[in-house]
Amino acid sequence: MTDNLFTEDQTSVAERLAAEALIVDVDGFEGPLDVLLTLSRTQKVDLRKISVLELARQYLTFVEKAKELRIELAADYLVMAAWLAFLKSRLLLPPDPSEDGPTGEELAAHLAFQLERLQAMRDAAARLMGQDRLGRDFFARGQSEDVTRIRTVTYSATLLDLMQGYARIRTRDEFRPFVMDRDSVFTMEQALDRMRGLIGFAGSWTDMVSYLPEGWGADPMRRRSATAATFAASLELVKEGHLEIKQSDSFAPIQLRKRPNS
Amino acid sequence: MTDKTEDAIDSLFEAPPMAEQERMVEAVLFASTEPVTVRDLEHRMPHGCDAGQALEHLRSRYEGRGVRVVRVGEAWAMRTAPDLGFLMQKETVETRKLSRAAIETLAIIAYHQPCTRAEIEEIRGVSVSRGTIDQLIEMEWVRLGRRRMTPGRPVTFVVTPVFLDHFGLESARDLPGLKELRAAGLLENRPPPGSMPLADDRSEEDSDDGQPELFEEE
Amino acid sequence: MTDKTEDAIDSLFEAPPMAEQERMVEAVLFASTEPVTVRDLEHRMPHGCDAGQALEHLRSRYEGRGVRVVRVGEAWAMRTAPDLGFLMQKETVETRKLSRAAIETLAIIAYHQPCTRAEIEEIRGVSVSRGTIDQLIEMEWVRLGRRRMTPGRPVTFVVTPVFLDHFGLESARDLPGLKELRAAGLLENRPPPGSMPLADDRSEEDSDDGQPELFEEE
Repeated sequence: MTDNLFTEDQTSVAERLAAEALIVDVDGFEGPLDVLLTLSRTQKVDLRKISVLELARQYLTFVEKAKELRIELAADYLVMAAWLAFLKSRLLLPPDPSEDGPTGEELAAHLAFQLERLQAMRDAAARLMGQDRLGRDFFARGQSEDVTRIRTVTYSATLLDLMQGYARIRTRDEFRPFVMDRDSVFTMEQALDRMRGLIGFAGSWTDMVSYLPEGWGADPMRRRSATAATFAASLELVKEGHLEIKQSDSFAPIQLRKRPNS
Repeated sequence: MTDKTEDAIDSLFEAPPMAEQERMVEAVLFASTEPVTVRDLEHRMPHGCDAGQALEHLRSRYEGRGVRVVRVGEAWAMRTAPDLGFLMQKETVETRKLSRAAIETLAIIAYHQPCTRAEIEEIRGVSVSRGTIDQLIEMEWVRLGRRRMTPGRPVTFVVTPVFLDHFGLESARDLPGLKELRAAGLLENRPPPGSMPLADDRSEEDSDDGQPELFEEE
Repeated sequence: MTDKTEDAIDSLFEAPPMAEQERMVEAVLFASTEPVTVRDLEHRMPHGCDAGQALEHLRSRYEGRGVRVVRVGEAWAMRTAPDLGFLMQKETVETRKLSRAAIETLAIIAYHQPCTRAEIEEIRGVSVSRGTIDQLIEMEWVRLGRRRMTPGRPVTFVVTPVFLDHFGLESARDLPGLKELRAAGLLENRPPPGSMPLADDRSEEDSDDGQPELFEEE
């Protein structure tokens, strides 16, 4: 293989170095447009006279380099690379009259416009920040007047307060998993309270189901909750030594009775 | 003028002209949060300035104006002329943060107007005390709209131009929707600036005056 | 002078002489740290006063002084002369450090206003991250403008009087370099030919209820 097979890659040393520096610093860039703008500076011309073809080539080199160095580029960098490859082919090949859509020149002109506009906005931002500024270069009255005053109270609220207030209400539903629906829930504490009052009368083995609170037996959801709570409460009472519990077989009724000596 | 006997080194740092010194004293007195002493003035001004003299010039310049240069103990300050105190009444406004209940009620009216009291309660999930809406009406942020043509013909509430003005909105329809709020990061669960209590203070409302029409939509 | 044909009742409430009106405006502007609108001035001054004219007199009186009368949007304020900032180290307030993204976003809003989120993203070539616009709104430098009357009716952003005051601008038309940028065609909203991967303006196209799902992910 001869070197001139890679004419496309025969860029100057300086350019290569620049591309490497870009890659190392890729986290510092704000997306592909930012990279393109930085690359365009190596052309050292007015952005209006920039060679988009050259720029596309530089960018594609940049992406290739990144791949070689196994640097993960975000998807939008790759999308841009694909688009620039397409643009490059449009610019290099003679226009196909049968093809619809914008010409390579139009696309290139728009890209140049975008770069110029981004640069212009950055310059404008820098000029804006360099303006004389309140509290830094010029100042407002420092002291409030101590004239005798009629005191009136006004209430203030900012737009953020308002929007956040609204957001808080409208998203309350999203947080519902954290707020249990208490309607059909019989808590263990409730069951425990109930059982403590009842076990005094449980001298003989009795089915646990008979300890369910009134009105909780019919609706399946309520029955489930009450049964679970009552069972848990029963275990707790067994642990405390107030109750005995037995089940003769799997799925057989669970029976309870008061511990004789308690 | 006897100061002209200064030595050669001092003349290298010649003081600015008196008119310039006067400007400096003017700016410092204006911006300072408290009265400033002559010593402090000279400390701030370039080397060789005569703050005392500049103050005298400034004082006579403001004679008869709406603002005066006055001596406060050992220090100097600028004050509005006493005869114009009547103009200053507006400065006496004390601002307080609106309660969370009021903000939420206001937000619902702004987003859903025209909106009845029952609708506000349904959205907030708690009753709205009469005082909350009264307060918003008194502030001229909310006013009565048309009655709703439903049974009971309930009154509706809408926001006012004063409201739009205060919140810098052109119209209530310019308020961003939920998705936009989320996109702007406004739905993050963080305390708003000025931190309203995050604890649920709805109870403040619930007990209030026992609204009989609580959840009347049910 | 033609106003002398006013009827007898009006003459009972004759406005104070202009010199006096100027003193009043001076006192009010002096006492207030915030800019005061002409309407507000006239509201406070006695019946028949011409605050606008008094302001003009006052403004030229303060020309070249250590304190200046400046216009901020529709309002007026007194501010120290920028060349004397060096005297004010004690009063200097640290402004919150803004990220580069926030600064650029601010500039884009200022120069292109009213400006949608999609337009900001198209110009910067990246999505606007959460909290950027939020921060600018919180600083009261940016507020919501009218919704754009395009599909999706996206919200727009504009700069506020607080922004103008902070950067010493009379109006958004006085932004540095605005004319040149406009002449160079750099403030035009030029649509990309065909479709481009850069210009992700979904918010302009989405159209359900004006609440486009925007760039949820970072």
